[in-house]
Amino acid sequence: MEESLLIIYCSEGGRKALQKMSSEGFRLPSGVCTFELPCTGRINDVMLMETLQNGVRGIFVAGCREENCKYLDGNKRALRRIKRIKKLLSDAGIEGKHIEMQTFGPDEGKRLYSAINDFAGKVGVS
Amino acid sequence: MIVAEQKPIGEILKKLPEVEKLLVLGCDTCVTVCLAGGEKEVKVMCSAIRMADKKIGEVTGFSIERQCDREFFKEIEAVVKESDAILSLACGAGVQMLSDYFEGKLVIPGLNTHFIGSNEGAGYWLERCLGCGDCMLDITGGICPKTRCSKGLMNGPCGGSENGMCEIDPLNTECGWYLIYERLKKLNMLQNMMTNQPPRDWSRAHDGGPRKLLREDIQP
Amino acid sequence: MNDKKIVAVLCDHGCRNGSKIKYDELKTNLKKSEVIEDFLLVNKACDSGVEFLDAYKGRKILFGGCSLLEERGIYSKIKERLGLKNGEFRSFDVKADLYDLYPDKVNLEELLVCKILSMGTLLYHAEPYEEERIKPAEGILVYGDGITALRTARALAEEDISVEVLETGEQFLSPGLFSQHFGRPDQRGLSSVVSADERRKSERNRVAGFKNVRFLPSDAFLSFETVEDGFVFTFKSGEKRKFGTVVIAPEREEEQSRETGALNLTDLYGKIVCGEPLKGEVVFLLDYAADTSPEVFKDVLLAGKYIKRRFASEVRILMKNAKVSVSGAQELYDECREQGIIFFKYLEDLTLKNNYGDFEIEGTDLYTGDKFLIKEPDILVIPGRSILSPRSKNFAEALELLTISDRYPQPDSLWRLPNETNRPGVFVAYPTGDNSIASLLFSVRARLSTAGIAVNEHIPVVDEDKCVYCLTCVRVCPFKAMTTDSESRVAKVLRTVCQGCGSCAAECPAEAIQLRNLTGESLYQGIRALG
Amino acid sequence: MSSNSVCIIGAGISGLTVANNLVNAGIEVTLVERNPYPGGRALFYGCKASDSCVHCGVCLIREAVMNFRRTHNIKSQFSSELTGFSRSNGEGILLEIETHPNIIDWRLCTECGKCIEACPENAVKIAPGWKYYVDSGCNDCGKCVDVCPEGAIALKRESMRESIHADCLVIASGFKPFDPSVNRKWSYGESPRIITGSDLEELFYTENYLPGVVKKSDCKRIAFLQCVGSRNVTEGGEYCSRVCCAYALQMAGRLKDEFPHTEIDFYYMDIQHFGKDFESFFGDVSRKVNFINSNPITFSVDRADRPVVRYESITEQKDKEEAYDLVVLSNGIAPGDKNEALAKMTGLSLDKSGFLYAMNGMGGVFVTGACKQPMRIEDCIEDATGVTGEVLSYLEERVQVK
Repeated sequence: MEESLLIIYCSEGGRKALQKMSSEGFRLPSGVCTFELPCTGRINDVMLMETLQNGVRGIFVAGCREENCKYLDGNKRALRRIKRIKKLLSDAGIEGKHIEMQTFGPDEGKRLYSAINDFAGKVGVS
Repeated sequence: MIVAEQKPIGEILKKLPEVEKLLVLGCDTCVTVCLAGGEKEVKVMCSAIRMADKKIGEVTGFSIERQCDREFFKEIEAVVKESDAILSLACGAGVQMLSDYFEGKLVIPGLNTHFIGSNEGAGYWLERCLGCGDCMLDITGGICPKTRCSKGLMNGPCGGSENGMCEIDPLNTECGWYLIYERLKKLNMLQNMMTNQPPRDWSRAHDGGPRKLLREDIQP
Repeated sequence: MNDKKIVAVLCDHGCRNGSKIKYDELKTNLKKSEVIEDFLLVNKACDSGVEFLDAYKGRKILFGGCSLLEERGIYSKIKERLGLKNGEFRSFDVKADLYDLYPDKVNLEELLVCKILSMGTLLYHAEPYEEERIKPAEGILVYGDGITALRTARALAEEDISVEVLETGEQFLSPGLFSQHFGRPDQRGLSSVVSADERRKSERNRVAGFKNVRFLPSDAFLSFETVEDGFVFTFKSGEKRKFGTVVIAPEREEEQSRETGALNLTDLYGKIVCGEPLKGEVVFLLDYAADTSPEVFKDVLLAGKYIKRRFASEVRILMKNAKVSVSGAQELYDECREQGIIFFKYLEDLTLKNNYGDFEIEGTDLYTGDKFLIKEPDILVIPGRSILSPRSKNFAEALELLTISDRYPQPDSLWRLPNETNRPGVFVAYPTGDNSIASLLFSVRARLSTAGIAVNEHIPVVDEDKCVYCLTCVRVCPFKAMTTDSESRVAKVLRTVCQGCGSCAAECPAEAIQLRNLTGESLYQGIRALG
Repeated sequence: MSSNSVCIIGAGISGLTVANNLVNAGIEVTLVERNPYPGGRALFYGCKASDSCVHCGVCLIREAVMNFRRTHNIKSQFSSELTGFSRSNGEGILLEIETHPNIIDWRLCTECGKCIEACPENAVKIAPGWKYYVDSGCNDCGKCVDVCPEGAIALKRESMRESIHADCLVIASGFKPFDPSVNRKWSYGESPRIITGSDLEELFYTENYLPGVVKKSDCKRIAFLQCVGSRNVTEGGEYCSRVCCAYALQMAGRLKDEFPHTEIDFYYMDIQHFGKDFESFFGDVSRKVNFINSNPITFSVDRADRPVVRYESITEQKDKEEAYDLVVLSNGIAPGDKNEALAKMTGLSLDKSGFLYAMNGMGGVFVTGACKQPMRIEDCIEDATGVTGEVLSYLEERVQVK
């Protein structure tokens, strides 16, 4: 799938927001794959870079709200790591827009939906 | 430990020649410990170079125990033979050793080597030694005035410190001589303060006190 | 590497959701993959039993179905029947993870293939393991010798748990003295100030009566180390003792007032305990140096009421806010007003003049809008912020607890009970609510229960050859579950402490740490299988 | 200990916490819930995080419901109520449970969603983290019965009465939000622009933030009125409800984030700080909200149908009038309707405000959660955990006595 997006979400906030999204009747755009991790704190540079290198157009990470990580600071670490990768990518002449992380509360299905759509629009996957 | 930091990738890319095969070589000792040139960084670097719009045919990643020891180069001889250039993620010593050993290959440095220092916590490194070759730590109670004093004074404080902080950076940098005084007091060796030190060789002067490396993305 | 191939099973009933997937094509697609051996389709897996899987004994099973399968315990039945270990079975909710997320017109087939392949890859790389449970060491260390610590120690001793109390020897009158209660406030009546200290003493005598309680002298603790089943403390006597659980009842003290000549609450209690007459005009100035907390507000009300009744003094309470949000405070507030304590709510323009202890307070009353001027009150009380006592703070720091705002040795987390810290096995005893000691006891008992502590499914495994002993994992672990091991010279995981978040695996520069069942390699391949 | 069984009244956050804890300890649990879904009153409350989590605790309820779904050995009776209580000769408690028609059997429902599509009255609803249930508005047309592939829906079921035996009874029947329509003063119900905090909570859950009558573009001014039904004997309870300041400030912060150009006025009597994170949160929100220390005197509605609040300004020493696009009455916690009946049945007493008086362990009856006193979600969890411990000790003691 050349024109694909990957959504990595954590088992807590991200998952609940995704469930709320689907229960409200919002659906993901086509070409979007999902992948669940126990905590966004597990995401590391290599994982993101290898995924992008394999032709995925963009990676969207949905974590828990700050201060609300079950593992204390997994989401904050992930946010910083993604900031680092974004900078690395833009330094390398690839636009940093291909990676994005946002945090969601359990009820923010609508916001998750619009965030994913915005992101899909930004990286050029419709 | 030698503390180094990765060069901005844009700078590295500019330096890379257009070659058929590139080897990215990491070092598993100091620079792995300071999170600049270990196996993970090699992988990330490889991916980044592959993705960057650069006319490089093939990028291989490899990592050896130490780049400052000849013996370890044996295991990569075959790989190096096949590649056209090496991007070394080691300290300056490693880069120089590589170019010495593989004379025919172009070696590009991927890191900026900063200082000899200690790991003070997640993502925080502090300079501890200047490598001046003339250690006087026995007299100063184990605190080096050459590194810890911003002005590198050898015979007591300048008089500008306040509340134990250096006048150059009163918020973040401690006065080296204040630390020495306190330490000597604990050791009951205050008479050492009276020992006269010969003037330093200023030809190897450094600037601005202990250099710090703060990496926000690693800190807790 | 375990090379058992995967049998993928899909229930095609409730989760089908009207999709028209061509299963034959799906099957051929999946069988091309390296990791999938067979693909099965069942109808109504929750009703049709699990016998049909008998033919696949010894394989790894990936099961997709609806939530009913989990709710009815089908997955555990399958695991039991096929004798599958952890790491040999995985399930996913087809409906929630797939059908619910995509519009019908999208090619669900392709997505289903992706899902099965990526989950299958994760499962293929997983190492099977027996569920491990580790029993924490016996013995509980209770830090502190205030009333909360003693009450906790007694409650534990009553449950036949042996307790050692590490006395701090700091027996000052804590600001929380009035609010340290364990029943409903209206049951308690007005606690006399003098008896609060008496209560502590009598509690100590009661605790000392238990055979399984030992008191350790103050300042006895030198250093400590975390081990898999507890904490090893080295005492000054050279003795080494292991405790499975640590309960700290940190003492709190009041910050000193900046105004010379003004009392803080602790000083006031001291005067009351010494029996000094508090006659004349007693003024409490709240919300001045710091915002007064509801607990302190209640203490002030109790103290004011006591002084008013005992010495017939004139008591005025100046405040910005009446913080009545702890139980019983509203009733007490109303009672105080009835008893003739005068309350002022002052506006921002309050000024306090201090001439060597002769005070002059000027301000505007919020309700009447009138200016008031209080000249030279006999006693002025300005309560300070309650903070951790330095000794308790040192103890919390020695145990590497995350502390927030000098006041609580706890992480700021919703997911933990108020008595839990970032170190599993270390609990905090605070009388925050009416039932907080009971809930602490429950947590401690759950930890000590015979079953032991389950080792997390995603526990990190350190590759000894790759580990460069850089200690990055030790520094980043939020639960302090990674330690050094001087023998093997690699990082070591404390299996009962780890919660399986994966921060260490993500930060390891040598890629030497992998989560069990979620290794980096399987993650990359799993993601690759997605697209 | 498998012979022990505990019955829990109420599957709100407290009841679910007790149930999940007891099941883990190997005790048989029966959960009796009035609604057709677990989660209780706060299930439909919304997350109020703005930049970061504000610790409202709503996600803990979602988590408890998810845990409850995964635990397949809790006996649960939805749409049920306790109607009888008697002691059986020192052998525990005999309870009578009445189950009202439970239209969708959750044990069979696979959440396919066909009933939602089929229902002409939109009476089939989904509870967060849970399954479908039939809300009021059902006209018994039977269309959902026809489409349900699982046969999980039966419209004309009859009420059932059942007697169960339990060793312990845990009452976690929760609270009722204070209803401001009992007093004309609040004008609640007279204008759709005057809503309660509980209404706004539900709007937050649906992520609408504003009621249908207020448009995002012309929402310029919002007022929060505190202490509605709290700390006032004549108009509500004498006690402080302990949750309203926190939730109102959290919602105000979120609203300000959502509508940055909106002015928010906060009429209050006393701000009730408490909890370990409240100070930092308060500092954050006080930059977003104007605080007015006054209780409004009257309400009226102006020509543009906007509510007008008349209050006494203390700083200016005169009465002032302000018109708002939306007025939120931060209603407090009132004792549940069933408290009196429960107290009468089980021999518990009520305190003067109408909350159940907790004498835990007396005859095997325990009380936990907001039916005991006003509590936040986190406090409920802590309290329920403590009560679980007490229940376990009680059961252990009984075994020893036997």
